[in-house]
Amino acid sequence: MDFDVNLIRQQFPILSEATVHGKPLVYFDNAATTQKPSSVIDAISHYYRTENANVHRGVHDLSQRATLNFENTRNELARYLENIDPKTIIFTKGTTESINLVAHSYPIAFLKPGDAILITEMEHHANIVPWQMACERHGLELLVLPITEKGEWDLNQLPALLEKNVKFIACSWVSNALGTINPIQTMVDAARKIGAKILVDGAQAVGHFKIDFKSLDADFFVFSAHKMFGPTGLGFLIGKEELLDQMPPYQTGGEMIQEVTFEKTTFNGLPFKFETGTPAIAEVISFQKSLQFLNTISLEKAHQHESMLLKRATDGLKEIPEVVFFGTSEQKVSVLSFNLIGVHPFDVGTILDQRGIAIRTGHHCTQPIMQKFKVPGMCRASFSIYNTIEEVDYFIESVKKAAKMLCS
Amino acid sequence: MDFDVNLIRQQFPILSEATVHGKPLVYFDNAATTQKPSSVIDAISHYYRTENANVHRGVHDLSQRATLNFENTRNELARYLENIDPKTIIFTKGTTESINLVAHSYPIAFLKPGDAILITEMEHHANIVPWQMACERHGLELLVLPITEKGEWDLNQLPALLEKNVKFIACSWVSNALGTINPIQTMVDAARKIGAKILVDGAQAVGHFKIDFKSLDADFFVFSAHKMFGPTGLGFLIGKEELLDQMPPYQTGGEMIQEVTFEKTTFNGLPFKFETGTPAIAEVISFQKSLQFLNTISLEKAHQHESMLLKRATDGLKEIPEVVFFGTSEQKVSVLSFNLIGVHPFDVGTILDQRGIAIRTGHHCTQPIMQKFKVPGMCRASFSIYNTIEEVDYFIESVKKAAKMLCS
Amino acid sequence: MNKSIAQLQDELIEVFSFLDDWEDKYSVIIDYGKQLLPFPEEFKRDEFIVKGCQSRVWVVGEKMENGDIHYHADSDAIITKGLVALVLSIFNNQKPSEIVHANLDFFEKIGLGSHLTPTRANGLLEMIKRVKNIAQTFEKS
Amino acid sequence: MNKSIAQLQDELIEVFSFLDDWEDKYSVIIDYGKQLLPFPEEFKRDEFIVKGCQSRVWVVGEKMENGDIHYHADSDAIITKGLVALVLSIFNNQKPSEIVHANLDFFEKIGLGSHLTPTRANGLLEMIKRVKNIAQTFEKS
Ligand SMILES: Cc1ncc(COP(=O)(O)O)c(C=O)c1O
Ligand SMILES: Cc1ncc(COP(=O)(O)O)c(C=O)c1O
Repeated sequence: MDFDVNLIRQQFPILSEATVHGKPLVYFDNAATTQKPSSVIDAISHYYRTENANVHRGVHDLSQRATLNFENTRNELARYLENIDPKTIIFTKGTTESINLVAHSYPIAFLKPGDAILITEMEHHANIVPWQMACERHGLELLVLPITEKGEWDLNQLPALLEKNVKFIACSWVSNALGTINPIQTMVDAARKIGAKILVDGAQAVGHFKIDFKSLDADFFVFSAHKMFGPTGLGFLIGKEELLDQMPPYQTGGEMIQEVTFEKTTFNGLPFKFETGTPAIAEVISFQKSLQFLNTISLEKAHQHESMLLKRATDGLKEIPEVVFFGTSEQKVSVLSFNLIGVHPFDVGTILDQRGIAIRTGHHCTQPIMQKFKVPGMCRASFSIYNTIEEVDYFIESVKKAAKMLCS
Repeated sequence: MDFDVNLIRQQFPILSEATVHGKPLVYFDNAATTQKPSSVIDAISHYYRTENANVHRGVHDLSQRATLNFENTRNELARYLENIDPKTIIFTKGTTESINLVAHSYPIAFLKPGDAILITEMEHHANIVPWQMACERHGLELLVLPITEKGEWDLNQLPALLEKNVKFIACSWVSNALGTINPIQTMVDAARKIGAKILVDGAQAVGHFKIDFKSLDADFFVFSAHKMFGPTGLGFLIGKEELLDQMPPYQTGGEMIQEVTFEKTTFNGLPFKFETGTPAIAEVISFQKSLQFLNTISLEKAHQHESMLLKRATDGLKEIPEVVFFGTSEQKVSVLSFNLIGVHPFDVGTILDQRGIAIRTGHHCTQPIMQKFKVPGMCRASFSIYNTIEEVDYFIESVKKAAKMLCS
Repeated sequence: MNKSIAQLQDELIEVFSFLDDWEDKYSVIIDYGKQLLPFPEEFKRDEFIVKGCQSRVWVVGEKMENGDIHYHADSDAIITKGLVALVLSIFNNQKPSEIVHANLDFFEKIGLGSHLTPTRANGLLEMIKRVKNIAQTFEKS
Repeated sequence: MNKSIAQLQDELIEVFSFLDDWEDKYSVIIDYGKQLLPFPEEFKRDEFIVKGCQSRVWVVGEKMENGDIHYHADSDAIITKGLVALVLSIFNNQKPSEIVHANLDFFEKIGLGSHLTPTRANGLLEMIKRVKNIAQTFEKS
């Protein structure tokens, strides 16, 4: 499998169809959401034009076809994650809901007052607030692993924290604000050693490298379709069967039940126990095309391409004296966070926007990181497989222009 | 506004593009999910091809446009419901999630052990199980208003139930299994009189008639986009502002917060307090087209058309001696539930499917109704605005054929 | 001597080859269902239900003195009952090892292949799996 | 005598009419921001923050002896500060009733209309609303 960025770009209609203030779109906000290949977009239309029907309930052909296609996505995703059991894949509406599900159901089944949950200082709000709420509900303690100035886990502080009755760890594989690729296997092993369970937030990992869930061997793994070239409104929770089996249901209603009487209701088996209501059918079905798209490219070569873009952008911005960087680990995905000294990130974002460049500015749903680095926000350029050297060069030139306009 | 079924059919590509066992599709499973007009399908493609970006967070133009369009749906829906306040509209993934949200957050804020929740015997599982769970969690009592042989609320039994410390009522406006249009205003008034709050499940109402939420004056109203010509993966909770304000958040994470520190997190105002994570952006944006579609047709005339189809189908099936009907109220939407005596509904569904007719067979997520009528399931044909007399006649002929094949 | 599974399959394919519209095929299936021997009441237990069907289907097998397996089946839906009857007409009174290793292709050949998709509410795949599983148990015993 | 709001608007439109690319316009906006009078420290309070902006914006108004309103504003983002400075350059030292009833169309006319959509992270609409609200309070008092 060769990697040709132009061949890839042709599959993403927005890259040629969208204009911003009359200029071609340069989309560097991939950590917020990725663009979609036409195969995914067309699959949604095709579904609604030829087989739209509710799933799991009908004898009629349309419903059978939709159900088959729907379940095929589960099977295909199971293969994509290196052959896990399809019934351990729960469809949710996104990473956030997946974490909420675990934060709701896991403590009920397994934790008791006084137990501690360990998160890290670099988590997305989605991996902080649900645990704060769980701690309040169940009398648990929330522990936080600090990060270093480079934006890495401070592993020196880990042993002391692990001595504190930690029963559950929730941490992200890749930081959305800093781009750091964390030593996730170290954390999984640490959890194993103390007999704690671990949830890995893979939201920022899945768009950049292939996940071998089997060898990762985490207890829970969560991510969103929209960050891996898939549709909005869909996410995933992968869990160990024996844990999911013992956890009580989260949302309840149709589909997830076995038998309902007013006296007593019994529940369905996995995965349906955790899936209720009419699911995101078009979204699930079209997501198959995202996986197929990912299967057609070498993610290793794509990663090289992205790393090259990141290095070029970093080197380019280093020439601007006013630039400060955040997240300077050697292990990073193609996320570049920076500020111009004394300039509000909003101003930089506005200038770049005028030139057609979409970057994100703000706290990136990671206020603790902003507190740590004592800034109101950061500028973040995040690159994906369809971005080019030319775009990066234009970006560098544009930040220089912004510096000239804003730093004098 | 005139009503021309052929003009309407032309807007639904599936009606001409899908075939079932080599025959044209006759789609009579509208209570499960409705089909989508091409304007909705095209809006999804258009979004992904020209403005896909994450909402609420970006300064860049794409994100601003997506956010504007996203919030415009909220505003348009607010107008559609006869000018309610947009911030009282919460986007969810469906009716089921909307009910789960209320069943989670309302009791925490307002109910205490010993209080009773009243539902009815004809509720969908989505409006039963979440309340059973809430009763378990909070020590509440679940009361059930029985239904009559005709499939109507047994209002004679209501006064005695209302004397039992009822603090909350959850009931459906229209029954999905029987088609009954319930005297919803009576129930809202009854709730008011005893000072109870009321949630109305409008899932089966919104596809058939226009909702004037202001004059209905329920405390909560829930429904799904996919049952009103909209996309999958999207639903709504409408609530009274003063109640929503006092209810604690449900799912937590990004967007719904104001400030996050590890010590303390404060929450955003309405509607965002109840919306976390990347929402179903393409779905929300395309749903505007569903509302615009509904605005182009006279729902009154559509209702007449549907009633005509229902009457014709009912009269046709009455000629078959083996047919028994379920749900024989005078107040019905176009839902026809029936069985052939001594025949399993699955058999009828299979025969009709061979002729290209999609009906639903089974318990329709209303097992208590099946228990009441002592059947393992029912056949349900549900008609929508795009169905025709010719289709109904073909359906009658097909049920006759099924009776001949199965009842001898 | 009994006919082999392969022979029985071929005969069934022959029967259906004269029927070309779905109606005739379904009439034959329904007839098969009606001719299925009465299901022993004592076997109508939950543990004999085959999952994955919209209607209830029971399948039970007994080993006879000559080592063959004799199956009983029933369903509360007549088409499902007919489908399981078709399956039994081929597998009944055969040796466990023959059943375990039999190649079933008549459903495709008689034009009912679409019934074999995993989501089909008639659960045909599950029924066949059950029949083979039962044979497997007896093969070992 | 003071110039009227209408006159001030026209002058501003005149200034911008010589600038045709976004860069020049933004440079002028940034200059306006830089020339904004220092914001009294005692007003940097949460209750004077205008909601709906990605950066923080403060707007405060004081009634002067002659009945005109004098506004102070600030922002931690220079472009936002420039935008609010543009607004103040028109509204500052005017009568409350004039402010309340003024028709603001210069943003469209100078090609910055897109800043007026409700979702624009600069919150321009909210700033204008705040300026008018302040005037309204004083109009009544
Ligand atoms: C009356 C009623 N309530 C609730 C639901 C659940 O809706 P959804 O599956 O879209 O969550 C349905 C849909 O089947 C319904 O008919
Ligand atoms: C690391 C991380 N976790 C969780 C999330 C939340 O994902 P979603 O908004 O799709 O629920 C994000 C997305 O911003 C993220 O980057």
